[in-house]
Amino acid sequence: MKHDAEFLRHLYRRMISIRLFEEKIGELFLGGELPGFVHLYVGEEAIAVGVCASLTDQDYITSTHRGHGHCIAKGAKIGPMMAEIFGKQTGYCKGKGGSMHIADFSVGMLGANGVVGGGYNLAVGAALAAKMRKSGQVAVCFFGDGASNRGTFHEGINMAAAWKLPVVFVNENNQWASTTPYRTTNNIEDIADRAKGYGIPGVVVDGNDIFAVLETAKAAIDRARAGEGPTLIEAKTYRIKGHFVGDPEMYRTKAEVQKHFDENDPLKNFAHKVIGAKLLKQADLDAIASETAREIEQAVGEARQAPYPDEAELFADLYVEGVK
Amino acid sequence: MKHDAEFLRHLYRRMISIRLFEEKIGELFLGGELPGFVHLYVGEEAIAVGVCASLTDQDYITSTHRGHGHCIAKGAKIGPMMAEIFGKQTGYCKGKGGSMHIADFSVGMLGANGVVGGGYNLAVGAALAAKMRKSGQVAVCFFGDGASNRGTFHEGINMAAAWKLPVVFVNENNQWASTTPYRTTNNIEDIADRAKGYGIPGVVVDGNDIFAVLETAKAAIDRARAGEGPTLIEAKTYRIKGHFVGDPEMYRTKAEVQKHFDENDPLKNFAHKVIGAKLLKQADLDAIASETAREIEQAVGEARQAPYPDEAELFADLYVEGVK
Amino acid sequence: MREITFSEATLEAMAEEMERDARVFVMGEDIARQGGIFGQFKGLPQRFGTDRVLDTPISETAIVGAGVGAALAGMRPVVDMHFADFITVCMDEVVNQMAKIRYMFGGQCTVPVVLRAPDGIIRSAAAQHSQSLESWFLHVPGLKVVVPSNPADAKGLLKAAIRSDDPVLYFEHKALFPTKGPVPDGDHLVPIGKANIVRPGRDLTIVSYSMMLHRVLEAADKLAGQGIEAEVIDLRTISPIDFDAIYASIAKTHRLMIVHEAVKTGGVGAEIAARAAEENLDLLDAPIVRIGAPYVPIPFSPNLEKLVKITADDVALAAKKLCN
Amino acid sequence: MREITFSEATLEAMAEEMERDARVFVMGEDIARQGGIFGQFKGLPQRFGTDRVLDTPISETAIVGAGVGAALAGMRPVVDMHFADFITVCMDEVVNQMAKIRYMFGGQCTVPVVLRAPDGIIRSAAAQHSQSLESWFLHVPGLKVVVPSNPADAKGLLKAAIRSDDPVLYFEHKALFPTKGPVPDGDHLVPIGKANIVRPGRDLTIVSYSMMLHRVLEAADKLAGQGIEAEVIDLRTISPIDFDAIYASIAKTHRLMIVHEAVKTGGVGAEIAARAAEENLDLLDAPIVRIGAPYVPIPFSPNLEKLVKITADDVALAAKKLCN
Ligand SMILES: Cc1ncc(C[n+]2csc(CCOP(=O)(O)OP(=O)(O)O)c2C)c(N)n1
Ligand SMILES: Cc1ncc(C[n+]2csc(CCOP(=O)(O)OP(=O)(O)O)c2C)c(N)n1
Ligand SMILES: [Mg+2]
Ligand SMILES: [Mg+2]
Repeated sequence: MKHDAEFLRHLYRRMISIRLFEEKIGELFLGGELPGFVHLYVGEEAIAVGVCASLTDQDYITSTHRGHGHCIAKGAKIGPMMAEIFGKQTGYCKGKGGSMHIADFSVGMLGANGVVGGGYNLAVGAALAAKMRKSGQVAVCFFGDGASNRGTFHEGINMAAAWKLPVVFVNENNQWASTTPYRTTNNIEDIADRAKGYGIPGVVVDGNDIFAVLETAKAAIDRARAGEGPTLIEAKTYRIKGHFVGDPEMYRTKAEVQKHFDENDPLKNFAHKVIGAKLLKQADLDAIASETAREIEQAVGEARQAPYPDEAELFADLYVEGVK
Repeated sequence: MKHDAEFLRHLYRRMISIRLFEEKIGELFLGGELPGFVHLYVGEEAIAVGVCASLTDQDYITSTHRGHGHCIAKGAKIGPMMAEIFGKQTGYCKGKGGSMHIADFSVGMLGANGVVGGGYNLAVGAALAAKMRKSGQVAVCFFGDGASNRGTFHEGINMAAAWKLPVVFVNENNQWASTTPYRTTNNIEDIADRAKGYGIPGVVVDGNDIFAVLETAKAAIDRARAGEGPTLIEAKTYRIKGHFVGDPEMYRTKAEVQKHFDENDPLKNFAHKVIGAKLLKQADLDAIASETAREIEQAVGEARQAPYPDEAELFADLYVEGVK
Repeated sequence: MREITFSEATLEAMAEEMERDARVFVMGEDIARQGGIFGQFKGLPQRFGTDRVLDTPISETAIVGAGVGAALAGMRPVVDMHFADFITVCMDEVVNQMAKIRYMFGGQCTVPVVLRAPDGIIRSAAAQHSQSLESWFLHVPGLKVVVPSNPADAKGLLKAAIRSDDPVLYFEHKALFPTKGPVPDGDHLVPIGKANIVRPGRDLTIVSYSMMLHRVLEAADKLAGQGIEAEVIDLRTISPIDFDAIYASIAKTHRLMIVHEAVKTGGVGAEIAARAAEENLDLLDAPIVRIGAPYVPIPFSPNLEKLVKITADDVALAAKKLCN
Repeated sequence: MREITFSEATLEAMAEEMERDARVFVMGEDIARQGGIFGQFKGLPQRFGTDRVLDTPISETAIVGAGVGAALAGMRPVVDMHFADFITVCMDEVVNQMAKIRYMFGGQCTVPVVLRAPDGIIRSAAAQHSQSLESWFLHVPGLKVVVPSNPADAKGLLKAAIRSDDPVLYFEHKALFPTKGPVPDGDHLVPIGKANIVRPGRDLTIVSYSMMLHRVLEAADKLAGQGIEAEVIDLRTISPIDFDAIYASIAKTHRLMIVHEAVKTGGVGAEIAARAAEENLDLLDAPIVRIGAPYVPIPFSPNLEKLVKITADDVALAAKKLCN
């Protein structure tokens, strides 16, 4: 393990932020405090954090309906995220987007997306812009196993491969597309194999091991930045929570889920490794966790207090140049 | 060469029919006799004929904007085809479809398609119907190299692979999508490699050699019929004519085209092989060709004489159950 | 009469038609294992097997395209869009294939596909999961479009749609699924293309459909208390629109109002108003009033979402103004 | 004033804006090597390089999606649809992404994309290559839609569209490309949202746009010979529609007719008629007449195609009837 303690603390802070944020969101939703519907990133933290660790604020990511984790990993702030999910004026999108349309352009997070597979080509376009400007920026597209069957997967990756664009496609194979198991809709073991159809590298990585993700993603991002074109990464993981909060989950057993969580919790994996390697102590992790918990509590308090958007805001931000 | 003379004559008849039909269409179009625009199948005859030779009238095919060859190969009649391309009432589609929307459901030819990549899922659906009915029918989808970049390619093949449907995807890689060379929009040498992303066989075949096509297609069709799922075949060929009749072809040299034709003309290839193997004589081929030419002349004569659809036909065949 | 929910009513329709005709099957995302997001497919796989109730990949072009293909091969597919918003993903399959194939091919085939699309606003689902897009399809010759407002019509129209040899889009409002209403026993069919006078009145005609019909009926109650008798027409089908029913009503009331949840500009109301102003302006004593959503995407925040929802008060107020 | 073709006018607009702003680029199928089917991109790659004039794969979702992504990353893309009919293939990218992103994200970004879409009937191109689909986009808040009828407007509106920070759909009629007209020298801009009174008159107002404007002007000439003076309005933009101009005109003429090539039912004319009947019924002395295509897909056969095309005689006849 070649990482310094500061960096490891950073990784843990982002991962535990996602975990605690999501658990809080689940609680708030079940308590009836949140509008809309929410999809939690619990159990997949190592992917977003491991990938985004090699990106700067100038780099871009596109996200999915399950976007809170990507936001936090890319550096979005808990406060305006929470406010957005509450539908408040102080949210990132002034309450107009909510959980499924959360975005923070200031850190290059180009938005969650309510359309499964809607993000591929946005990332391809951002990468095209970077290539044209020779800016050295990279775009990363996160997408699910279910999303890998949208036609946009094919069109986006093919264009990126043909044009050697600086984009990395990160599949989060959590084995489920809503209630549908991965292997019932895909005839291949590894989504990464699809890379062969585009002449680009396809890599499978343990998505529950942040160090593995870090390394794989860094190589792909460096490659993209060097002008060598896209990579398809498949990070294997498992969806620990229901598809959305409130999902009755009739399609799988609690035991199956528990087994996966017990064996593969990316936070436990991380703690085990860094403590084992004597790089951080449990106390370090606990301190970060409690600080994060406080931050989240504060965000909840502020979001609760914040006003809903003024009704006059209804038509704001539709057009730049007015139309009545 | 294990084929009998009768079968070889059948193959030649179909191939020469396509060649002469297309040449006649080109002539008529340039003479200003045909409405719309037309895309010729010259130089690709071995693919459609080689594939369809293992299909029955109960099997289905879906086609492309370049569909005359598929029609003839599947057994459609020259007369109503010619009339359709003239826009006459006696055409297969009563003049409503024309070259780009020609179809003959009586032989399982489910239609040319003006939308590139529009045929994949029609074939998948026909195969699904066959599987549900356990009828033993097979569907074949013909598509171009350009079409291989449509999202429908991915969605259709994935669904067919996941469900093991009796469908064969036949790529006609003629190196050009209109004015765009294959390798500028695809980062792989062989489209057949994309099969790996669906866990199905992908096979490259010389599309100018009807015997190679025959064998490859038969294996794939047998496999589909046996319930073992789809195959992706890539038949390599070259587009001898312009993209459409009238194409100024500024994007390639005449010499390049001539070289391909001289080296790879599938009809010449066929003649060379069957005459070399002493299975047919040049005179046999000539007889078939002149008979075919006469048939085409007759079709032209009849199409010229045939009436345009009656104006009262405008609203016919839109709905089965009337709507005003 | 027994009372069942809208969701149960559609389920009865499906079961009865699948029982009646072995060619009927249904496919979509999460319909078998989950039973549909709104429970609208619950129990069908147990009863008819997962060969006739298929969980698909997330591949809307394949779902609809294969539906069309299966129909061309003699089946009678019902395809589910999950959310009506995703019909955008397969507009080509709906508009350029499903709607046009029979006509283009001169009546060689029928295309008996039913496309089910849950639409409308529900619980802050925001801009990409709340749309009512039915009016686009008015503009597409070759389709029929139904929009039930209650369980009895939901059942009767779905059965009629499945039996229709023409392609039918079936828009079902998400918020209607749990609502209850009387449904006749037995083989209950509602004819496509016939409106329903749900409340007779003399002072003005209010035309509506789907969810908004209920707002209109509430408004009519209020108005009655104020001496205004609204005649309320439930269109049930919006393509074709039953203009005979509308004209008969305005011949009596001389005032016309149209109410729908979709964006007012370019909505179904535009066609109705335009046609009335063209064909029967003499019958009208006052301007034709349309009520529809304001010109914005559906915002997430509940207090903004509320502003785009039409209330009974909105309708009553406008009706009073119109009658003065 | 110098006369140039519509195609040349759009080419000047492209060149001037690409010269002016390095962020402007264009991508589509067959635009670089071929120069566009209608010559509308001829010479651009030579002048600006194939890094800014990109031949794409046949991947409409990638073309538009990457256009949106590039815009989010600070570029100003022009994307070409080849034929407007194929906008169906990427409706999700247009409707759920391009139109909504800025609003959903609370104004964090702009989406300055121009989508060019050649539309309309030309030379028996049949059902999938002849459509006029502009009216769908009236119903989609977040988009602007322009429809030039002559070279000067083609240039001025395209320049304005490229400079607009809002997404603009630019529908250009295929049959207009070779037509000539005067175009001012220099930096000629036409404001989006402003109609043009192309012929003043007192007896009736005829509103039209794109190709049909020319039929209307021919009709106006004929009518003038018969003592009827039509005021002709060229909308130039159909979203937003310049109702001020229409109302000012009908305040004078008291008669309104709308003419477009698109299917009459659910067309732009419906919105105009409905709005006039709602807001200014008093101004009108007669029914509002709409002229649009009959309710069928565009048939191939020239003698049927002719029946769906609107002629100057159709317009003149209807106008005479309206003025009696
Ligand atoms: C185009 C489209 N089709 C269907 C849906 C409905 N939907 C939302 S999430 C989801 C499952 C997504 O699965 P996956 O891509 O594996 O992501 P995960 O939820 O596992 O993170 C579906 C079907 C949608 N939002 N968009
Ligand atoms: C969805 C769609 N996009 C674009 C077109 C325009 N178009 C017609 S044919 C063609 C090229 C097709 O190339 P390929 O698939 O290789 O077939 P080929 O013409 O070589 O047989 C294009 C771009 C279309 N018809 N449909
Ligand atoms: Mg998943
Ligand atoms: Mg090709």
